[in-house]
Amino acid sequence: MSQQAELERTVEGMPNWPGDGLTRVPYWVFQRDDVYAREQEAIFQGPVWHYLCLEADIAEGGDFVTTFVGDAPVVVTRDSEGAIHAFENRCAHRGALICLDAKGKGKKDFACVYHAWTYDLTGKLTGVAFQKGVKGKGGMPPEFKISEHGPRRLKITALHGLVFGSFSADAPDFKSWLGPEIEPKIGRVLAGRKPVVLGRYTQVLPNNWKLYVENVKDSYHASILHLFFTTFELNRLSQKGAIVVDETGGHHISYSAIDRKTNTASADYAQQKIRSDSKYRLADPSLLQGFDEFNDDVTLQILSVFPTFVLQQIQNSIAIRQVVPRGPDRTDLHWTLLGFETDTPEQRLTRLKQANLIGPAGFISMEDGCVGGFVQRGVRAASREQAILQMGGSTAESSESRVTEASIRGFWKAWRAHTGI
Amino acid sequence: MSQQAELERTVEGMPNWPGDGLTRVPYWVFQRDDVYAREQEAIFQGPVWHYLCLEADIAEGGDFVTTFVGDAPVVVTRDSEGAIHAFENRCAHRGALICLDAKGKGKKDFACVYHAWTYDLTGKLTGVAFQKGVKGKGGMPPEFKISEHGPRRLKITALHGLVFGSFSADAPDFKSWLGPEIEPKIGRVLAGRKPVVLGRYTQVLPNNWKLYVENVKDSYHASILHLFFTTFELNRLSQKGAIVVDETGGHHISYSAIDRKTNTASADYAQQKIRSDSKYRLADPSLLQGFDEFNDDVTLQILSVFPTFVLQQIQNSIAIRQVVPRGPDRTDLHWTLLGFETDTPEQRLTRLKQANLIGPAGFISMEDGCVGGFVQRGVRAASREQAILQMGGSTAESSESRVTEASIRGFWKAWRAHTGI
Amino acid sequence: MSQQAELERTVEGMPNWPGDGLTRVPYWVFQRDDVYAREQEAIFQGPVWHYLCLEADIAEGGDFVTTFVGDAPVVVTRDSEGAIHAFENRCAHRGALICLDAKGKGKKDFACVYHAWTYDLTGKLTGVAFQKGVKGKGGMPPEFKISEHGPRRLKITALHGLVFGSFSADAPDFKSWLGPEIEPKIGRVLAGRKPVVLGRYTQVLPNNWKLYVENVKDSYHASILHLFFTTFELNRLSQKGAIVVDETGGHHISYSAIDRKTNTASADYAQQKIRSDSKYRLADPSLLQGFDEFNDDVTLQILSVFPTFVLQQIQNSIAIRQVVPRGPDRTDLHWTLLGFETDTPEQRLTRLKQANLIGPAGFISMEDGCVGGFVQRGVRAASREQAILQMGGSTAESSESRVTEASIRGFWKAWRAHTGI
Amino acid sequence: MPSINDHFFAIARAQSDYARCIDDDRLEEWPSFFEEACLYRITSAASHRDGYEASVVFANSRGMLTDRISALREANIYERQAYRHLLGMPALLGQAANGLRTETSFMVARIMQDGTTDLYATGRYLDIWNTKGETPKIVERIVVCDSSRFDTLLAIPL
Amino acid sequence: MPSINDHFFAIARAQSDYARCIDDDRLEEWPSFFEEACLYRITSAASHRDGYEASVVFANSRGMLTDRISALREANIYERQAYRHLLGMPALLGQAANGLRTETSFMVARIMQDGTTDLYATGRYLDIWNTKGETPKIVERIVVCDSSRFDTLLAIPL
Amino acid sequence: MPSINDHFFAIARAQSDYARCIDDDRLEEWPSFFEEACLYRITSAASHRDGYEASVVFANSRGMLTDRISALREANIYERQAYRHLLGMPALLGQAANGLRTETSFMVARIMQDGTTDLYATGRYLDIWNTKGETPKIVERIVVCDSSRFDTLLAIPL
Ligand code: FES
Ligand code: FES
Ligand code: FES
Ligand SMILES: [Fe+3]
Ligand SMILES: [Fe+3]
Ligand SMILES: [Fe+3]
Repeated sequence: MSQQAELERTVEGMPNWPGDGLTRVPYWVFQRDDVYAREQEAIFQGPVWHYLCLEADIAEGGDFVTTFVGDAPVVVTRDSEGAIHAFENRCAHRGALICLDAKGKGKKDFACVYHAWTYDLTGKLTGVAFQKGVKGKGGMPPEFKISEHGPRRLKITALHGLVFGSFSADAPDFKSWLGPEIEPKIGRVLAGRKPVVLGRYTQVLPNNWKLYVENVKDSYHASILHLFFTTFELNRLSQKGAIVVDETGGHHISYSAIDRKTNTASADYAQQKIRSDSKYRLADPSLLQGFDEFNDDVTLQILSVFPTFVLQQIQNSIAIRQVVPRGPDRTDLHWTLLGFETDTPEQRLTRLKQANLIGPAGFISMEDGCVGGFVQRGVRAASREQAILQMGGSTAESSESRVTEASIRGFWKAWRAHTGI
Repeated sequence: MSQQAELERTVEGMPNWPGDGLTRVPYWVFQRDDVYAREQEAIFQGPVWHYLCLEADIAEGGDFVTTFVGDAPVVVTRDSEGAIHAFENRCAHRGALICLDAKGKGKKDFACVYHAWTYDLTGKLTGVAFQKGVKGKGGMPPEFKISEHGPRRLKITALHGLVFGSFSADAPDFKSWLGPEIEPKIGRVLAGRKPVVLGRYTQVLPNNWKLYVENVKDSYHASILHLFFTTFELNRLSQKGAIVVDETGGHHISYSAIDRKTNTASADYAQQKIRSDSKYRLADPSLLQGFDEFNDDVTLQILSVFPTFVLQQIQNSIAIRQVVPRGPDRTDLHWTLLGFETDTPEQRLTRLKQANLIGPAGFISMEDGCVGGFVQRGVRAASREQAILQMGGSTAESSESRVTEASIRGFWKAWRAHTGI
Repeated sequence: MSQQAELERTVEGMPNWPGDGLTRVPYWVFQRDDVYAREQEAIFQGPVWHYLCLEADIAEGGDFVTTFVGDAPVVVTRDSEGAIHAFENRCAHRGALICLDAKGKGKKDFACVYHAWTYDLTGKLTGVAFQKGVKGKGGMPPEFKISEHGPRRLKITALHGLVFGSFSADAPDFKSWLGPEIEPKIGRVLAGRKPVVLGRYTQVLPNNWKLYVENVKDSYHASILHLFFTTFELNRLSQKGAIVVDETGGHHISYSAIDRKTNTASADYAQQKIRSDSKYRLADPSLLQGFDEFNDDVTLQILSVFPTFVLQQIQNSIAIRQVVPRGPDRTDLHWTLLGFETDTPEQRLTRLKQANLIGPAGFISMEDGCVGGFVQRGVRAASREQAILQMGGSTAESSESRVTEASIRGFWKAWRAHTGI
Repeated sequence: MPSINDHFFAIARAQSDYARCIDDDRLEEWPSFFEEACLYRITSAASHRDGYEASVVFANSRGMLTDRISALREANIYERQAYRHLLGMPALLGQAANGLRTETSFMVARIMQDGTTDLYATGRYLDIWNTKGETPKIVERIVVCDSSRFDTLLAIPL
Repeated sequence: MPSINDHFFAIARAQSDYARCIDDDRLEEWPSFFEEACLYRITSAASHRDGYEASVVFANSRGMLTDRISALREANIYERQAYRHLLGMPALLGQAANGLRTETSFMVARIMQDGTTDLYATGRYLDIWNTKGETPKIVERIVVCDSSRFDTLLAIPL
Repeated sequence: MPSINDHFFAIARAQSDYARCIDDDRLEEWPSFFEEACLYRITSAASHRDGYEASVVFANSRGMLTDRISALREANIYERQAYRHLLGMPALLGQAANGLRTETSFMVARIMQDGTTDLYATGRYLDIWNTKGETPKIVERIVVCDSSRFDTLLAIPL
């Protein structure tokens, strides 16, 4: 069956999408193998940009890291001229991983361990062991041309120290991919200073990757699920703040800033009788004593680039989150915690302390780590039922209010456009 | 695709049923994902009654427990008027588990942890956080009516302290569901006295749920697989006893009573040369010294209600078994061991000792716990082969003899009627 | 649906095979459930011979072992006349494993634990407990004939102490199955002497079974992946040696012998710049001091019989490897290490030392144990891509050079012929 | 060494011998670790917390322990399997009326005949020891498993 | 017994009490195993090797440990779960400026409310102890997990 | 303390150091736990029971142990991985001709580069120790794994 035919068949096999397309999401999208396969094809190997690593991870020629774009293992390298390359970590011969290490330095080329086919730092096949055979016997036939083979290579782009790649030649220009609103806010956090990796870990999520992405884009839950935000006024819906959703719907920014006017929030909260407005206080409040890093009073900026990249500023806790699907009900969330060369020792210590807010043990993020599993289990028998996404209306537009699911609707708008589901 | 169409498609995809329908069972029914999916739909979410809990588990207003009906997580509650309610443990908003705890008391309402949508004890959606937004911004659109949303609620019925529920409005009246023969035998064990939960545990079975249900209904194996029964004369096929199969075939009772006439069984057993007739004796026979609890000489009564409820009386060991499928080849068996308020200390101790017969370490039940796995593994490569169910003929009728598979045939009769397979 | 129809449906559902059929292998063959199911049917239950055990494992009447033919559990026995029998380890009644033990002696018959249906050593059903009921009640209907039921029995053949079986009556005569070239080389290792089992263990491979079989047939990798071979001159492509591929393509022999002429290999290796040509030496070289067991200077003979049997001679390390698929991405590799009754103590010690070369911790075999997983993971996202099998041309013929993938192409030739894929 | 209770080593040794006895499949010796008059129960943390009286295994005499083993050997049908116990350091909690109270953590792996190995049970032994004799004997052992889920069956004692 | 460091038993006991304190869900007592001025970090072997400064959990005061517990009790949402620690024998590595350095291996199983049990974390404690007082107190504890993968969340301290 | 064999602590310490040596990836030091003339074998409980002579790993000289390590370091291809050993209390079984016989239970978790952690092996060390020197040295170690299934490969010694 042709690839195209295969695709149509796949999409056809699925139930119809309920409702108007953005305010209802059928739970089968988090459960079905065919949906997962379609996503791999249309999104992860499609004309979409995916975060690969930091430029700082491959600072020098010969440096490399391995990562994943969806299910695909990928090698990212920097060559001696300083150019960045990425290619599928799959030998052109019979498919073994070309590179077994998570990272390394001083690499000149890659030799597959199985039969020593060799690749340069660009992923180009440069050698086939015994291509001419031994003593003129065996070897590859003359019609075999090394130049015609090699792993799939990714298109590469870099911005503010972030490296993105795409398997598809049709991936749009990265700037237009991001649109006018996203790039400056990435710049706000990363531009003009040298990042230092402070830490790395992986959180294994017991749920479909899209449930985590919804969570990231979900400004509605922040003040309700996370007691820390509200109690310590890291984030109040009544603070200044807004949601930005780009034109495609796929990217978003949610931010909040200190509202120096009298804060009427408590009243609002009282009305909702939300458990998250407790009288809870810290014994060592130094945990939350931050410094004004951006001179803009913005205490929180969560930014996502479709489909699986997140850049986080929570006070002075700066981190990148890379979402990697591992199956319909399992997701790897890779955290990279950042500081900057210019950090003073006090600032650095502040970042180390605020790291307690994020990651698997994060006072905030631990809850985002389990709530996706609560949904995956909650909808187990409800593949024909639907989620309701009407908070803040039915569109996927930017809004001053963060009591909205606009950016989640935006995600589905982009996801449906890409998958055709 | 419509639900109906989907169903037909599912059932159509399956091989044909071999034979006359009751004397042969194709092994693919224990293996295929589509069969499992069909069961979830037609049986677990269909017009069928499922055991939920004991009334005693939710004795007071504000008490609740969580359980499963097939794949569906369910919350069971008692309201302040004493009425019992059950609803799917899935938030109407975006599907998170509404209740995370296994049980609790003094509950007034349930607030979903994700966005604090609240539900009363009946499962009715009563509140949506920030429905009106904050300072008039955001919130739900006017056309959103809280009354139109909520988790699926179950129809509830209770009998002799047992709570049953159904997702389907078409579930028949419970008494007629049970038929005339079953209810009195439930009453025999439970009516007119207050149960006390003595213990609880879960046995994880490495096999399809139907293999366990077959085992429960299988009076043929009892005296052969279980050395204890025969050796200690807990149960002899030549004792007085019988099998009762209800009209639908789905429910059954198997019982045996002391035969005070001379016991000719040994001879029968000798003829069969069955390993289960050993000379094995206990060092501490107090394990099996029971008391006559029902004044009817009935030492064993196993009763099942289609599809997954079992009420057991083995001497003075009274237990409820709830069978929960976890996939085509995995099943949770939840045991609830019962005593009664009227128990004397001696009687209570007897129950504690006889508990050694049941559960994962039960001298009897441990074997029922592994034999299903022996079948699941035995038929691994035999999806096109069939089980033979001809013991005692080809019908699903009650019989005085327990050397029959009548009640297993009955199960398949009911299962096929419900699934349409 | 009829079995035939089912088959066609299965094969039809699959993508088309790329290329000319032998020089390209699509990665979906290592991933798809339907391919796995088709293999079970056409190969493991088809007219194909499968290794079961050693004659020595069931040396006496009443001895038995249990094993697997693909997914099917199988019992192999020797009766009192010394004849060997094998049958599916699945009770004719309701499918329980008939035999729970890995091996045993002095067996007269098998009684299923569930309802004591009994089988003789040939797998014939000989008794049905309570067939006539008890006191004339219950039991099997008169039309039930014991003679018409029983587990599927395998056709059996034995050669040089090896026992093979087939589920299919259509399996060809074993000698013609092997063809003229294979049998003598099995004889070379095993004929005319009594084997002694020195050890047994199982290596669990994280990959499709065919990736391991490819590895066994892959003479190209031997000198590259395995440093030991090259460094200690156990095997040089420039040694005397050859690949033998039988007419069907399914069987192969790869061997190498000491080349007593000047060895020009190093040069060849130098040219390839292969990491495997190190200066690495042993502190205790006694590990590799072998004895000339066959008076033919052949230091290595790897022989495979389609689909999953391997007979290995690496110096004096003689072993049988049985490959058992456990799912599309999991395989059990069962090792049986052999010595012979005629071994002197010194020779026996040599075998024990050389056992360090093989198995999960083998200086050689550990690499074969992981490389299949490297491929399984490497091709994870590449089901539409293909492996290249052009080393040594495009045919599946014997060749003097071992710088060829001829025997791997042979495997696919046979695999495609059997599966129809 | 005042910080070390005199009974500590004797009990640690007894615990270790107990585990080896089971893991080596010398089950016939298992009852001999107990007093003639003893209590042995296997329960779960949840049941223990809820005060449930019934157990997964209940024996209030050494005879019942013997019966467990003879049942396993002569009567019950189950697949060959083995355990591997690993124990924490016993915590001595002081003298009770009937002996010395201790608490000891355990992890038990189960190995099936085909080699499949899984973490079968974790929990703690709540024990009372008679330390009068040459080697300490168990007067009471409540095996509190952390989980109330048991895979397939529990044949061999914990 | 020259081969036995005088502090060995006191520290082995403290380690065992520490584990029981967590496994018994007496988390409020957990900070009391530390000095007022202390350092507690959870990191991974890879991060430790790469010298990363940030941690999965970071506390440089006993107050922060207290805050961890009150957050778990009062603030954070997560499913009920429990740990079972099993510890190796502490290795005494000599005196540092601020106390006695030890290293202790651990395995931790996590048991969820429904009984699901898995091997949640393995690794080693890199500790510095103040052995001056009656019972040793932790001055510094770096929990180096062998893996940098954490399933779902890490709520209860290791 | 009569109940404690004088060698007990020295051997418990040696066992613990042995495990740390492997778990810390100081494999070059591993052979030094053995006598020059030694026997090291890895086998399974079933093979041990059946009296099979061959092993998963066999070394009858310290040189072969050294070769194991240099092969791992210089020759063999396998993914980066680590172990975490947890050991039971050594049981002293008395003097043999060539030294003191002991038996010690173990659980070993394997941690792959990507953090995947599984219970890789369980079993017992059947040892003979030379206790004459300053620290006990291994004369003979038979590693009897409870399972005869090995996942993928066994690269690092047990
Ligand atoms: S698979 Fe990479 S060289 Fe053969
Ligand atoms: S999912 Fe329950 S409130 Fe949003
Ligand atoms: S399944 Fe074997 S006798 Fe019934
Ligand atoms: Fe959040
Ligand atoms: Fe039974
Ligand atoms: Fe190889």
